[in-house]
Amino acid sequence: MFKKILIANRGEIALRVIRACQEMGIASVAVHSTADADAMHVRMADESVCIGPPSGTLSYLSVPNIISACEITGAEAIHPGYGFLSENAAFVQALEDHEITFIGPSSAHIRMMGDKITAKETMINLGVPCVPGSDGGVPDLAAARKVAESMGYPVIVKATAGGGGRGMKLAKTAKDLDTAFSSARSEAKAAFGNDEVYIEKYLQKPRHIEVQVFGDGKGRAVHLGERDCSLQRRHQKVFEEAPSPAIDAETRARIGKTCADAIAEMGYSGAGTIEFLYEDGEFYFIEMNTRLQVEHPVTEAVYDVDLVREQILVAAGEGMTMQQENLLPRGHAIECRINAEKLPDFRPSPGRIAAFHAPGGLGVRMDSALYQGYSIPPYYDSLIGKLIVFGQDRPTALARLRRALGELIVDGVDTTTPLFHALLDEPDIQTGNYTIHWLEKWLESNT
Amino acid sequence: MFKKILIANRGEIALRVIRACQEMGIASVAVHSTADADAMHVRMADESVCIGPPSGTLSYLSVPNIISACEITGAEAIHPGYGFLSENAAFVQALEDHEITFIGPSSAHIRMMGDKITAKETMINLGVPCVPGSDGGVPDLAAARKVAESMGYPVIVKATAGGGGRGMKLAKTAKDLDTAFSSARSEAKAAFGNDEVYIEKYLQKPRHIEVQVFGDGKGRAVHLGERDCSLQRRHQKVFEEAPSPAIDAETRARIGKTCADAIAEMGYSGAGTIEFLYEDGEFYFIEMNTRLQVEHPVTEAVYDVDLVREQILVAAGEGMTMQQENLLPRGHAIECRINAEKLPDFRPSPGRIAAFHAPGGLGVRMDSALYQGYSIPPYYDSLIGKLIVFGQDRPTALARLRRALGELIVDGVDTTTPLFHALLDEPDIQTGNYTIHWLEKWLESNT
Amino acid sequence: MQLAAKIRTGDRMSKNNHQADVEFIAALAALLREHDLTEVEVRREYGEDDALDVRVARGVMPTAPVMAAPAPLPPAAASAAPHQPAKAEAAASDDPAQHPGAITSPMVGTAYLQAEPGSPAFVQVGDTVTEGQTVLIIEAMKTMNQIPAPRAGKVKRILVEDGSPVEFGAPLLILE
Amino acid sequence: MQLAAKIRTGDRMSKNNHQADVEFIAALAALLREHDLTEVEVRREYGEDDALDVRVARGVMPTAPVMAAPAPLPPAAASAAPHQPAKAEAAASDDPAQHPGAITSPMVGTAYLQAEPGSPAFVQVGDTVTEGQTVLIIEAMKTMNQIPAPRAGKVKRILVEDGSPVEFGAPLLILE
Repeated sequence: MFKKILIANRGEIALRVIRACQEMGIASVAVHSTADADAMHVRMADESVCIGPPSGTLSYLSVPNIISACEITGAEAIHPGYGFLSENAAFVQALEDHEITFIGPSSAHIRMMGDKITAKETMINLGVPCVPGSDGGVPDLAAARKVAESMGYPVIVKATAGGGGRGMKLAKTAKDLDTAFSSARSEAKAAFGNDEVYIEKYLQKPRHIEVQVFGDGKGRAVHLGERDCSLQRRHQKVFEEAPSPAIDAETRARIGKTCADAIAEMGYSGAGTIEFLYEDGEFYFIEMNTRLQVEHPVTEAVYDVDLVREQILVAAGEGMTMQQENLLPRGHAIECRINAEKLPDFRPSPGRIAAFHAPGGLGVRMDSALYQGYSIPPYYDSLIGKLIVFGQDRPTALARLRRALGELIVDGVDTTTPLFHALLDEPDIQTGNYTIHWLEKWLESNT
Repeated sequence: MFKKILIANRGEIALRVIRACQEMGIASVAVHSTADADAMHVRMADESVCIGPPSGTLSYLSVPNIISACEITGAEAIHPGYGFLSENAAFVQALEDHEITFIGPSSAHIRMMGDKITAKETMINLGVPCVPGSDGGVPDLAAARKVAESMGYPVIVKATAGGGGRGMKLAKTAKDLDTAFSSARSEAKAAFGNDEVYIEKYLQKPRHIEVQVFGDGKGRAVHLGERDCSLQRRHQKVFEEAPSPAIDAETRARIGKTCADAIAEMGYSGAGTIEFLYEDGEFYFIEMNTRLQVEHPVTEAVYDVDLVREQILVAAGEGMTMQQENLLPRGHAIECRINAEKLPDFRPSPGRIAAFHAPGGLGVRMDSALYQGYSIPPYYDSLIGKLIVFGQDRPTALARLRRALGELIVDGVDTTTPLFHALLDEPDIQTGNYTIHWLEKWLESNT
Repeated sequence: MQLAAKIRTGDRMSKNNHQADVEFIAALAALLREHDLTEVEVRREYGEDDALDVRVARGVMPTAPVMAAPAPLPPAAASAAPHQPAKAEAAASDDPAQHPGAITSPMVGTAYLQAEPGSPAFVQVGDTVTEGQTVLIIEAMKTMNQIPAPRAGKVKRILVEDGSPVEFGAPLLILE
Repeated sequence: MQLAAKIRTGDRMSKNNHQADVEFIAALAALLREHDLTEVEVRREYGEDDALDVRVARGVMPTAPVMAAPAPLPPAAASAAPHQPAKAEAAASDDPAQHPGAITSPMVGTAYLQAEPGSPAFVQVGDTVTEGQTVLIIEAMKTMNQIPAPRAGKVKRILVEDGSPVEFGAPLLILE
């Protein structure tokens, strides 16, 4: 096992990893910018190294400084958290060259999944369902009709050379296809000087469902069910839950197995998430995140596992302890991302924390790097805490979330807490009846 | 279901109940002494009523004021927490007379278990194992020998009229019995003017094992395994865990069934705890607590239940949701009682909380009524928080406990936190090799 | 709770004024605490080149979530709001309770101003009462408890309404 | 609980005032504790070139458990102690870093005072350097990076030892 791990991150996720290190008897090294000298992750780690000025580019993204920090402290491995360098194949390559263990997948897997086209091709080959499309240009209406019928309506006709919505036409049913096809072509011709178009399945009210997978790097892999992260604002998740209100046990087992098998086949190592759009009982691959997700605690609650511990075990060559047959979900977990943002515009609200009081009691987990007197610097993202609740079922989890939100006190800056109070009053949230468009629409009509 | 519940308690247990009320959509009424006007339970409840001056006798133990507080607020039921009026049969009788629901067992059951002799007789009749004894006076050595052999050595000979250790003689083996019997008699004669003696099984290195039971008041009952509370100082528990390091699954199932059957037979309603001494594979009944215990969260963690919610459901006549076949323990939980006490003398340390920061992250539950700026009044007991950790197994729970203790910050008063840091370094604690005498001995040799 | 004090003193202040400085700061800090203030800022000029700037600030204790929580809905009507309206009322009533002539309730119950509906009130504002004279009744546990005047005096204010609930220590009336 | 005192005294201040200063600071610290303050800042000018700035702060911030945690044991060697020795050192090095003549490290790595073992040091205290002259080397990612003097000047202090690790921003030497 590693004797010392460096955490190349900050905020709550750095704390998350330091806690796992402490529980495993591993020394931890925090790195920090000059703006984060007083940050909680620096206080909690066994050692700390200042790696640059406030700008993330010059500190948390500085590969030379982070590798040097390993060298001067003797850290044998790096946990990247999420964001920053966590999916940077060049960084992982550099670590491999310096014989520092990266706690995560190989640079090859990161590179493969970092390229959208390669990722999709890989997933198709591994049997993971993707958005059906015409595999390149469609020459004429007859071909278009054939493609559209094979995937089912609605479909969208898109200019091969297109972008920005131009040359995109929707065909809701078969009788719209003629018009859609010809107008997409002529618009494409006018806009891009190229009338080639292709056809894709069109999703109207999808949910964002992601499957947590974990591989041991030696051909064994498990899945830990799904998370529903459909509630998003500008493609940022704000509220995540497991299990999804829309997925039943059979569907979970089926898509889970598909994902775990794909990961095993790849020889993938460590934690990963395969993200899908989900509509009418079908999954459509979006992308794979080759790292720990912000919302991993909901999976930890429902499957009673410690994902960071497993990451470290696998990276250290000790293998993963999880076995598919023992991974039985129970209860329901919800995470709220508490951001230092001022509603209704979600304007960042950095500043000094005049008071901080975390909620407590049964079924409540708070992951936060806040403390009373801390100043949230303006240089980084606005996530200041994750409130995770667990209950025997979804109504219990919702009631507990409301209770815990009421106990949370963050004075001195504005936070997104009131958003969650308001969401809990919505019948659609109470019943789980939402899609990836729900939150944006709700925000529009409520501000 | 009740619309409004009054909590006849203070501190962390009042919070515990208020949280359950909030999660069930029930309004809560806090009662408080003048010294507790700023206490957290008063802040968190929907309503509050001042019921007396600082003295507990005149406030939290004032039956008329508490019943009047129900009447003026319209509360339909009272949760007593632990301590104070929680095992006061007269109080429960008074509530019955005023048609206020007591969230707990009937006054008859409280009275029955409150009397040591009746309790023991009841348990013997219900098949619960008790400390074997001679059923009254033993006339002569022959009778003494017969009794002693039937229960096995060592035995203790005690003066029927005795007390304070006088007239008590230990016979480790059969050959000590003659001397022990005659000297106990003569000492009893000299001390109390009565030479009648009785004989009991003597336990040398027992553990304190208690079984959590729960009845629906209609003849159905379940058990939720045991808690090991052997680590005590002056009969006060300080560190509790579930499951016990000394109990295996078969033993758990056996004693659990015995206890659940007894409770069912009694028609007991709500939460109760049957306390045992445990030595060499045998259980010896001590007493039954007819209320929620301080250490109930370790059971909640291991059995994934909400005991306060169940108490309220049963009291409201909605029945309990727990079923024996679904109550499967998993993992390991430990609770540390954080007291405002100054080591090494455990002298109470009331005062103002200059800083409070609760530990967070995976597997950590903090039940505390502290907040930064709060003043701990000197009138009540010194428990200021319970830190409960849960892990997949005992080593994980111990490691997590150490990690969480390191995060806990309570400035301004002395606390017992350093005791737990020190205990975690002890090989006996790490292996679970301790009895009810262990902590006292350790404290003696370490201070 | 945080408390910050910032002091700037002018040139002329001699070094043996340290003691005076410390006492002054201590007095400000005590004042802050006594009156539950969050901040006091004082600028005092004693003369040319002899000025003193002090800022003493005390931070906020945990308070209700800054934004108003939306109207609660079942099944979670009881969202925690550390400062309740009930508390606020209690706070507002502190003043009469502190009055040296206040008679406070020795029990929890319901206050009645007359023996039974329709009867005349025991006392009215302006009445002179003798020691031991019943001034009102508090019903507790279905028992009517007569509350006697602890001393002779004149009723200045009656602070409870007929039939209203009272806590322990709640001011009932003011006697002068 | 942390207690930080930062003192800057003017040139003229005679050494026998140290005692008075220390007493004043001690009094402020006591005040801080007594009144639960987090910070006291005093600016005191006694006359030209004779000034005293004191800032005494007590953390409300998460601090180490009050009692010393016992020596850690596996499997939980890493008990959280927010204030690490490493931190304390960092705090102690604040002063030279604030010095206007300080040259700070532009990277993380290992500092070397000479080109290779046995070679003469690039600079020594008292040396005069020209702008751009290499004053030391920092090894980072197996690369030797020459650190040039940002301006001409005289080496007043060298703050790192040969072969010692340096953080970003760590003061390396003071040039005057």
